[in-house]
Amino acid sequence: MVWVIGLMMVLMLATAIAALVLDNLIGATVAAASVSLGVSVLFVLLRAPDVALTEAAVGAGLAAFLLALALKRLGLWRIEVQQKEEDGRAD
Amino acid sequence: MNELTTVLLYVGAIGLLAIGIAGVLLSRHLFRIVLALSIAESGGNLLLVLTGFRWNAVAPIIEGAAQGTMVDPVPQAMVLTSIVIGVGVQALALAMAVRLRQAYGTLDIREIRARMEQDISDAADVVPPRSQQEPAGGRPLPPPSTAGLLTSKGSQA
Amino acid sequence: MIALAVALPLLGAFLLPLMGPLKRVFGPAVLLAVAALALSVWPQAQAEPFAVAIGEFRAPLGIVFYVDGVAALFTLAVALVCLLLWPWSTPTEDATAKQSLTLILAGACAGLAVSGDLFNIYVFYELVAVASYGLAAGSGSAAGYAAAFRYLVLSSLASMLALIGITLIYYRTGTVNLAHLAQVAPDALHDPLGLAAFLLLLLGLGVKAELFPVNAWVPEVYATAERRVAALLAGLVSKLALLVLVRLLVLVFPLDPARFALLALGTLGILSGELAAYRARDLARMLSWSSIGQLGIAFVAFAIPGKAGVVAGLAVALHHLIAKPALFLLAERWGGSIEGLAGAGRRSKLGGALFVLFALSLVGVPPLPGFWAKLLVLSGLAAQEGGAWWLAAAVILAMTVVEAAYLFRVVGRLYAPDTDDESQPHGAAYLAAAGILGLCLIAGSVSAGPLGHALGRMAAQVGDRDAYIARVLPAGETRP
Amino acid sequence: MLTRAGPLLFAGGFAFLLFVLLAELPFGDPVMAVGRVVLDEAAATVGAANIVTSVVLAYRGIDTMGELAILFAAATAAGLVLGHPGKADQAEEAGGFILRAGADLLFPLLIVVGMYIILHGHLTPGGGFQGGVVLATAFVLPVLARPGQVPSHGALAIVEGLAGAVFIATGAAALAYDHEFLTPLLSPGRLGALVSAGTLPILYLAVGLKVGAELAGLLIRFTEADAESPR
Repeated sequence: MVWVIGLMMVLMLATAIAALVLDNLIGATVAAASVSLGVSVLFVLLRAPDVALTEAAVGAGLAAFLLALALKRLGLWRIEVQQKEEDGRAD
Repeated sequence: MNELTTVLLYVGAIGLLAIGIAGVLLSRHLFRIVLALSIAESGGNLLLVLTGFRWNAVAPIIEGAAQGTMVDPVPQAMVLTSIVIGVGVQALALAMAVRLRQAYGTLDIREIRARMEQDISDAADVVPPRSQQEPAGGRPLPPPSTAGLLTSKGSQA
Repeated sequence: MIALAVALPLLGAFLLPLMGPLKRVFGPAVLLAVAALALSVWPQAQAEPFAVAIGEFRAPLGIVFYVDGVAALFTLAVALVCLLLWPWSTPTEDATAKQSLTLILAGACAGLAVSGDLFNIYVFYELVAVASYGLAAGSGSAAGYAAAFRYLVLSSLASMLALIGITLIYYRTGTVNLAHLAQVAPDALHDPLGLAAFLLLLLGLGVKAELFPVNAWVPEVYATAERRVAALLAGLVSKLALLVLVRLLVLVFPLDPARFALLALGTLGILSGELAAYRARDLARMLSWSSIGQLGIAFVAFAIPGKAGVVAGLAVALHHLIAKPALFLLAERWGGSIEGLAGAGRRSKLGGALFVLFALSLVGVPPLPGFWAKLLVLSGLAAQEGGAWWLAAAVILAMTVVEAAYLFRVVGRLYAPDTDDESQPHGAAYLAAAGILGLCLIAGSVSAGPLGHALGRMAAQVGDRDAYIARVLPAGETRP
Repeated sequence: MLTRAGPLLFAGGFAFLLFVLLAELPFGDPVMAVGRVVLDEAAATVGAANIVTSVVLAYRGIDTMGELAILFAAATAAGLVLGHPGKADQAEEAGGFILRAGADLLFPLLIVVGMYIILHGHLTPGGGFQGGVVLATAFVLPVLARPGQVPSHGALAIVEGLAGAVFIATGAAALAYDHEFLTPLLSPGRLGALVSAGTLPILYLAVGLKVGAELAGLLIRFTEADAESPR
């Protein structure tokens, strides 16, 4: 179990950092969702199936859905990255 | 083995918290601030679940007659609550981000802050609250805050 | 029954969008019912506080509502203040949303007043937070959205810190019931870990109570939101966050370092708030900063150990609860720079007079309640040994002068001869609400004696830790 | 560079402090002052096989009421912020055949799964919140597949309001029988049966419907075209 947990931790921390540094906001959203997914796997290992189900449904599913819809409405839904410096002021 | 697991779990939970908090404080992009908040919340929730964990225990669900020791159900219930709270706040934050983008045309928190301060000062020093003057920057803004409420109130009184 | 004081407003908020033609009166009716509930428990709460186990699960297992004099008083105040600041208007979709949010705010505030469970308090606190984000953004201006967003981020971060504080406490003690915590605290929580948890909770709850390092949102939100909302947040919500902190301080963390943290942050709050208010050039932001200063005084007061501190803190909080909403209501039409207000007091006679009355009371001119509140704080501080207490007293006195300077500058402008007709007369409803609050203030100064006694009784109840434990935890059922 | 040092230092210092504090706590062997008693008693007093559900709906039921109100407040506030729903963007093209067919196929499936999760909340992991999210997705999928055919906000609001009212009314019903607010009525029943745990399934059904309607409304608001109307 310890290796699984170790692997999950490395993955989670890496995706968490990725969510904050990726220029591509779609990628960042996916990274944030996978953090939630990782946490929910950990919840299963920690004998908390209820919490795991909630985190998977709400954190990884619904929240990612909301973020994606918001990205679309913000007009930031695109794969290619432009203006790296002007991350804050898209288009 | 157990100690290594403990340390790993703590590192994960605290790491997520620290990354999230640093992200919120350092990011300039509104959307990324929201992402960072949700990451930090994941870390906090993980920490709360850890408080109820017991070695060699099973999930707090009664199945059949034989049952071993169970983990603490109370923190799990609390985390359930806190996850849902988190997503509610996130939705609201995103809604505000959408409107801010419409109003100011940017998602840079510093620029937005500067524009906001400008707006407040304009409203305070030059413009009385009910007159509609085009704000600095020339972008169309919704009329100042207090007008709508009062007119409707007046019509009722 | 008291649980209905929390449940009814929430129910009202859920049902409000479906009410159709009854929308106009539904919300106020719910608030009146809450007020009636508060009054119905009032005599018993004043005489002998009681605990209600929600769902009949005995104390540390389930959630407990603890109703003492202060809880009844604040529940009543929640209902009345929300009623006074109710967003009356034609039932458009937006107006309904605002009314729903106001009802939710009322229910959550009542919950904060009565709850005896740390995590339950966190839930109600978040509920207050979410409702106030919505109300703050409800002004519909771009600056309002920006201020609300910054407020949301700061507040969410701080709430998370508070949740970590609760996590630490739960990890150490295995319980979140306040009475149970109070019982085990001397063994379990009076150490660096407990103190760290208290500081985290202080930061988290301090956001709404406008505590010094986490109050950057205050001037922004109060300047951009509707004045009604600013009045609600400054007057009501901050007091309930304060009440929760006081319960924590009295029951679980009666420690010197905790008190000192409160004293230091409160003093810094007074200094920064009043000085910034002096520099403010418009009424809304001046009142916001002054609110931070006033709450700083309340923090300093609650830091004083023993009953004296609670009495003084309650007096300051209640006075501010009446004065600040009224001032924000009066500021509704007096937007723009203070310079531009010349002669506004002459045009709106009643408004001007009320402003002068509240300004005098805030500064602390003798017959008015503000004077007694400050006197209680200062005498409490003077009774303590040690430089920090004296320093706080000196800061309060010095800042009173500053407060007088900026408030009377406004009064001077209000009655300045120069009249260019710019400011509008006050809306009748706002003026009436401010007038009612003014009557409360005058009634308070007329009956200062009995009021002082009543406050003393309530403070004794709040400060009585053993009685709290005995009432909440059934006798003989104290667990490890 | 200096502006970055402060936040990083804060986050790092906070992490270090937390690590030091947690190091002295007993991981894996919690105190469980409350938890032990709950584990012992929950099955008998509440009657739900899933003890987390007992805690969520019975022992800490009022937390859940607050939680529902938080979601409601967030959805209401988001609606207030986003403004009145504009006309759905007709110009936006309907999704491709696969999306439409998939949505049609998934819709009944998701409803069934959602209701199953809700109704078995007191027996197995899951419950109102998780099932509610599934229900919400079920209602939003068709909207994604066919923008323009939006279920009315009015209907969602009615479900939402009534479900919330049912939750509180179930709690208040106990008052009529001289019990405290939110006391579970009815008998706990046989442990593990679908109809057991007294009023808990009713509460979870109310939670599920409310959460589902609320989140569906919220998601649909986000999909709608920008409401630029000045307010």
